[in-house]
Amino acid sequence: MILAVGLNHYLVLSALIFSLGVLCMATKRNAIGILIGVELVLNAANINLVAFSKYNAGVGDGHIFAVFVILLAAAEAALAIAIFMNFYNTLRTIDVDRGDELRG
Amino acid sequence: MDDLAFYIFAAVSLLSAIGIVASSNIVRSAVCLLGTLGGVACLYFVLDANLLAVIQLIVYAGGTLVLMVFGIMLTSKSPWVGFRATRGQVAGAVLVAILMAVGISTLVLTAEWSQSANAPLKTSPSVAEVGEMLLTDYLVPFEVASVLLLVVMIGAAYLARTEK
Amino acid sequence: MNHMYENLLALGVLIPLISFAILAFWGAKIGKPKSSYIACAAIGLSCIMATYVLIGWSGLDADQKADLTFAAANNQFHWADFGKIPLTVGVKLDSLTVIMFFMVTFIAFWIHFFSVGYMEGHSDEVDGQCKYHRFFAYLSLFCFSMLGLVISSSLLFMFIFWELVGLCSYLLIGFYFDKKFASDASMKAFITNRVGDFGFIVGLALVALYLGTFDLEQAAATFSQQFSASAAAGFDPAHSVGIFKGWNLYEMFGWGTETDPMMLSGLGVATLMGIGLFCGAMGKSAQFPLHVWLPDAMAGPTPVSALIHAATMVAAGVYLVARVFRLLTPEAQFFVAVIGCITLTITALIAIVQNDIKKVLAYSTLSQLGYMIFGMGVGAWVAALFHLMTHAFFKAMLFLGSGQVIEGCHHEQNIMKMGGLRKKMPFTCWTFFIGVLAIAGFGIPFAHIGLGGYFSKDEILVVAYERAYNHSHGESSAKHAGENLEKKDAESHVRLASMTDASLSQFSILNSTLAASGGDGSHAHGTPEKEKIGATLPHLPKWMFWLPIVIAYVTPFYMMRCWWLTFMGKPRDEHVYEHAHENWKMFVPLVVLAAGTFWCSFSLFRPMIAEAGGVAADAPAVVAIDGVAEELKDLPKNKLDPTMLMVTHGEGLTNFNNPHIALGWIVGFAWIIGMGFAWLIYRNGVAVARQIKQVFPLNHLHRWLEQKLYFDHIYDNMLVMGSRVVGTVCYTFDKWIVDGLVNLTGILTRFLGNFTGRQLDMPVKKNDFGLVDAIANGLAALFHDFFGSIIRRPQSGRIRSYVILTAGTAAVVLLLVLF
Amino acid sequence: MSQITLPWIEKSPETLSGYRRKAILLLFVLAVGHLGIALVSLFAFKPGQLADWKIPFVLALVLGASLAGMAFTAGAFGVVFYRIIGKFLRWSYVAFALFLGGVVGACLIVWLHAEIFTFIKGLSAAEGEHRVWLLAVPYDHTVRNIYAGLEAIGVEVPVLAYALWPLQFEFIRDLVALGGIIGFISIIPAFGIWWERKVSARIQSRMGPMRVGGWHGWLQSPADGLKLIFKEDIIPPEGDPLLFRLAVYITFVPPICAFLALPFAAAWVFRDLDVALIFILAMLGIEVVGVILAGWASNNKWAVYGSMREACQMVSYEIPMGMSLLIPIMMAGSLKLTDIAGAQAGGFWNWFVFANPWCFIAFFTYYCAALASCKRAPFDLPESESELVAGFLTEYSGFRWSLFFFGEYAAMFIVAGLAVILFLGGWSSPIPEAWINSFLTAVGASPDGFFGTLARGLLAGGPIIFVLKATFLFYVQLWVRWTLPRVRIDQVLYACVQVMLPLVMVLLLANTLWILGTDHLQWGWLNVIDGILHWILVGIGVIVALAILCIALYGFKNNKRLVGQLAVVDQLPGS
Repeated sequence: MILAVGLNHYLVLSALIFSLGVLCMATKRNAIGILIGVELVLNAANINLVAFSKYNAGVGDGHIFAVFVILLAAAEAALAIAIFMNFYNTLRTIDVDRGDELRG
Repeated sequence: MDDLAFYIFAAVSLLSAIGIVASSNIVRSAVCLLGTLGGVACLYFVLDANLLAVIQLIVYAGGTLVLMVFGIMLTSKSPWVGFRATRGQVAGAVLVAILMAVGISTLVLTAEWSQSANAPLKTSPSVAEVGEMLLTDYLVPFEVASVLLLVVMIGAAYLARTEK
Repeated sequence: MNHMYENLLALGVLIPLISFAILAFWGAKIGKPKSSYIACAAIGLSCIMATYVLIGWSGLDADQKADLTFAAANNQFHWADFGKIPLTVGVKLDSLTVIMFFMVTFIAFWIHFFSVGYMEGHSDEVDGQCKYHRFFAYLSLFCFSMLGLVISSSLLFMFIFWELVGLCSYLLIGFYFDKKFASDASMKAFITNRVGDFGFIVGLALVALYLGTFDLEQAAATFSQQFSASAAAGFDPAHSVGIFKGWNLYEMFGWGTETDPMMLSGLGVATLMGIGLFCGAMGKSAQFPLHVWLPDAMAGPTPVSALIHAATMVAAGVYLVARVFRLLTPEAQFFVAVIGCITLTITALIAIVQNDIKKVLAYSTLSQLGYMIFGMGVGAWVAALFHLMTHAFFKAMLFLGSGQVIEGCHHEQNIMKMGGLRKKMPFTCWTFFIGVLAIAGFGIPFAHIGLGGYFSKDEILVVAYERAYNHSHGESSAKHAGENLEKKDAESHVRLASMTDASLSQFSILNSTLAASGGDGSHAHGTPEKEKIGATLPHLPKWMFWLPIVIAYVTPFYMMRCWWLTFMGKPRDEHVYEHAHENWKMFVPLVVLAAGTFWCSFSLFRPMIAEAGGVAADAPAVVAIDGVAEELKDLPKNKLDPTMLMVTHGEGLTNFNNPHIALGWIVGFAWIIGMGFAWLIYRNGVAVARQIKQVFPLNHLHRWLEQKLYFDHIYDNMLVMGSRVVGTVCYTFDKWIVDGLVNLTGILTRFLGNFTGRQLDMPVKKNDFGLVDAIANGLAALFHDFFGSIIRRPQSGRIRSYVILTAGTAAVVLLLVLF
Repeated sequence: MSQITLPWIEKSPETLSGYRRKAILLLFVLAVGHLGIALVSLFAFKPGQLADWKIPFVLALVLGASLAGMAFTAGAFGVVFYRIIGKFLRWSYVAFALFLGGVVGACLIVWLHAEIFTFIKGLSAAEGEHRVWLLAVPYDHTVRNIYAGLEAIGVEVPVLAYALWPLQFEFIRDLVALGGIIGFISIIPAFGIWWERKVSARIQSRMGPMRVGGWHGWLQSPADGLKLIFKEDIIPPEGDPLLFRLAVYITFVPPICAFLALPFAAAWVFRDLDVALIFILAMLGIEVVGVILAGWASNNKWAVYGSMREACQMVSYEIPMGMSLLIPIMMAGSLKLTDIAGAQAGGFWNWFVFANPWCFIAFFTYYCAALASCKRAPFDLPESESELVAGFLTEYSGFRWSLFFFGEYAAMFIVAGLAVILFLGGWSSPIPEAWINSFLTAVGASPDGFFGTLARGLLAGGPIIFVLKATFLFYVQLWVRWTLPRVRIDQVLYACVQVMLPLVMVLLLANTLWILGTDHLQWGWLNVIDGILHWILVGIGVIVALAILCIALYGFKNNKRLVGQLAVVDQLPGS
């Protein structure tokens, strides 16, 4: 029965959220919007980890991985915000399209 | 009932995620992110990962999100200033995202997992077990993570300081 | 209450840490005088605990002590695992620990006391921050680290505390960091120590790899088992176990051939491990060639020099060697002896010509440390540690005396400008003199009356004598013992034991030697394997006995010179002389430490260390245990008396087979001769010395010594300049050869291109024929207008475009893989 | 006049009676009608005709109707017997009675909830596979099954089986629990605001609200609430109206969710989560998002300042707060609040606050950090009226504004409750139960008899004791607010980062080592020191408690002297 939830449901959900995260990264011009997209992607990965832990691996490794991912995401967000502050101080805007000095 | 809960929270997460993408107002995106984070946390509850769910709430929703909104406040001039991507960009991005979603979904649906994918294990690790693993098997990553956090703390403070 | 002693010791370690935390966080608020009281109280409390433990411990009999040691070894806290290696935290409780702990806390307390007075005028503010509390915070941290080092039962924790004391040393040497020379000196000390610590880490890694534990006791037991098992196989790599399997260098580096690989023997690897561990000691104890940092470390405040760079931290190297003694192979031990011998010689010579009072003391410290390391190297385990104890007391006192002088003379350190200070500072003068006597080896030979340095140095030299002459090596077996018996020298009080049996304890040494003296020749070391191992013992060259003897004459000379120029004669600088004064806070510790110098010479230290010697007895290398101590063991503790040291002496003052007697004649009067010589030269100031300095061979020697044998120059020129030269060579190579090749290619290409390009490719001048250009321009226009603008667009420098591209590529690849 | 006219607004008081009569009639008809349906439904479903497909209809019609009927009946009674009730309400101390009644009622909801759930859990599962129609959600208990269980305990009301059926799903159970919680916390602010005004008045030697509702103006808060509901709903047009509305709920809902995991007594808890403590912390942490959004959506300088302050303050103070809480966690070895409270049973000397000096200090650091994270004075920088108008609340008015207060007071109660559970023994009474039993036996009352049960219920620990303790700490928050001046924002952050954080870290480390020494390594001497310090701390606690009691008694005895004649009540209009 397709409505009975199994591992695949979680994985598909994760894939959708992942894609939405990528979409968010690709369409937001606000730097913090991109950061939000990254968080979505990480969350999608975490769902995978926890779902596998529940359905396949059994032991707590998936949980531990997810804890570390959350931790790294927090660290990354802190640094990213700091970088955005510098970005903003330099260019007086938070629009990432304006930071295109490296264009080809 | 877990199934129903899954559908509800999955819907919350997904709709919020769509809201994030669809909203042109960055603060609204952040609020939608709160929805996604909360929904995912609830999914963790459904998956018997209580500790993880709570960590998700406390770190993401209580910490990271506040930081983001704080960052938005410091970098925006008004609630209504937004930047929009061009239609072409949006169309390309949507196409890529759909391709990606289709690809990954097909991948996971056609993959053959080693054990029965529809029978969740009865025993989930308790909080104490997860904690014990962190301090035994994963001690080195744990300590490395603490060092990393220190580095990040110093780095962020250094980056965000005011120039003199 | 089975664990009371170890708990007390552990608590004694933590108390200074608490003091450090308080001072570090709230020191500035607590303020100038009060913060020092906290540090003093903390170390005082530790000292009281240490005293309690020492008294209690000395009241126990051997069985009880063994029980307590065993209980402490089993009361370890299992903290974590390094792979399969358990990481345990515990207290190593034996006589050596108890004594070292007491010694460190006692001296540290009095030096804290001294510092209260000393730092009043020495703690200027830097950038508006008061440094006074910081000094005491560092001292407390140092005490914590040093005490932790002393009680650690695990090599890894020893290493951690080892690094911590190094850090404290760095902080305290650079305490006047606003002065360039101090910060330079601190960096020099730190970097030099790094070199040694690298060796330590290598040694630790080998210990972890082959012995599978960090615990000292287990490591030694495993090593001993591996040694005996491999020795039974004749160190054949195929049948050896553990570390004695050796290294196949063909597999590791491709040296040799497959059929005939180059091998590093098992003993070689074990020696490498021992030398690696000793390298740590070389750095911390400032042994040649890493000795250069210690004289510069005198840039720190004088109490620091007394505590860290004379009494405790630099002695930690010796303590480490004593602790890892059972992991040293005979070759490694020989290496230790050679290093010690070189150090004690060259530094004593340099000390003769130093004019800075602290530098003189620093070099004498180096020399004495050399003696200790040398003693360890020749196997005089007990004697070297005994020298460590006595030296700690009198050298701390000497440094505090110099601190008193420096403080009194308004920061003047040059002894050439002093003189006649005995009238202004009598207490300092005479306590200093006691120290000079002690380090000079004051004593009356054959009567066995003397100060600490006399006994301890005497014993080191006795063992060296035995190694070099009597029981050279190899035949240190029962046969030899039998010969001795025939020579009616059965009470030969140095027993050389080359033993492999891990279970062999102190008592079995006693028993076996007693049996040997009873005439049962085959009992002691009868098995062929052991004989074979005995044969591997390196021979102790004769010069390694004679050099220390010569230096024993030099030591009194330079110490007397220093004392006399400082305190006696006439004042050579009126300004300094007028300013000189004493401060009671500072001479009280001097008096106490002077009393300590007397006391430690005669007290229970000596037999207790000898007891601890039992733990070193199962080393594969040479161990010398003085017979005196063993016989003293049977006496009631409260009857211990220095005159007991006479017990074992043979009859007749000319019996040169008795090393004590022989050394009594050779070096027993060195203190008189050395000090007398110094008095002759310096009794009327420095005029005579100036003249002597001009005499032909001595002027060059003087210059060499004054330049510290050019070690700093050598290091500057070889290491610093060497790296620069390498850098310059690389730079030059890169600039001229690599760049040249590239440029040459460029020039050639340009030349070719100029020709072909203009004709075939692109018209530059009027008549140039550019064939390709036309085609290319046409194509380029096509690409630029059509493809180029498409391909260029993604390279927008915009992060989002990259996201789309990356994700799109990933998606496409995924789909391609799937379908 | 085509607008809807409300009778009690349009007409003057003289003609009120006519409208009241109409209203009464209307309400009465409605009430009787619904009650009738409810009554009929009780017996209309024969036990033999129970079927699962009827569930939605029964739930929708019968239960909804009967609940609405009860509400209308209550309203009708209120209108009809307004004067009688009004007289009744003037009775002295009715405020406390009402409050206690509310508390007891809330506790009963929790208890009933737990009981019902235990009952459903205890039922054996029905045979066969059952799934919810359309959703395909499987479930264990059919209506028949539940009815059989009800019959077994002697309750033969078929409709109850329908009512209980949804409760077998934890999800719905939590929703119902949330309803109960909202009921409870709507009492807290109503009582708390009034109480705060009275406390502040007493501290400032004045009267406070005296008019509404008779005795000491105890009905002031409900009256204000009514007023706020009917106030105009103003949304700043230059702000973000959507977020402006949403912010209220993000602030208001998390504290309510936190109640889900807060145990009132051993079995009196909605969900006994194994990570209850962190869950509550997380919920308190989410609250801040709403406050920030409120400030942002107002598009007002003062509001944004207020919300930025809030963000700084909350994020900083969560760390010392969480780290202080780690200390009792370490002592109990669990994150489960019921375990932690259970570890402190058996007399007040077992409470963690007295366990060792580190815990003792941690209690105060926690309390300070909690004050700051609830943005209560002296840390109420985000809404400091002398600097920022009203901070993030500047643009809010009416019902939204009151919801913020609901959230704040709920959070205050939660942090007080957490302090009680973690440090002050939770619901366990200061007196060991054995003493009470022996006392009861000594005076001749059986511990299991009526009085014995009553005495044990009141004294030997339970939700009432928990609520009393938490209320006391709640009171301390008010006390602090009205006696301490507000600190500057830089002082707030300095106090957190440079004072509290190092202190708490030291406490954490010291407590770890202390436990290592006392419990794990069993150092005898440390245990002796531990014992001595423990009893010294207990002594300090007893002395402080007695001192507070004495001062309170003194104040109570001399209250007339403090504020003058309280008899002005009699001279007020309407009296």
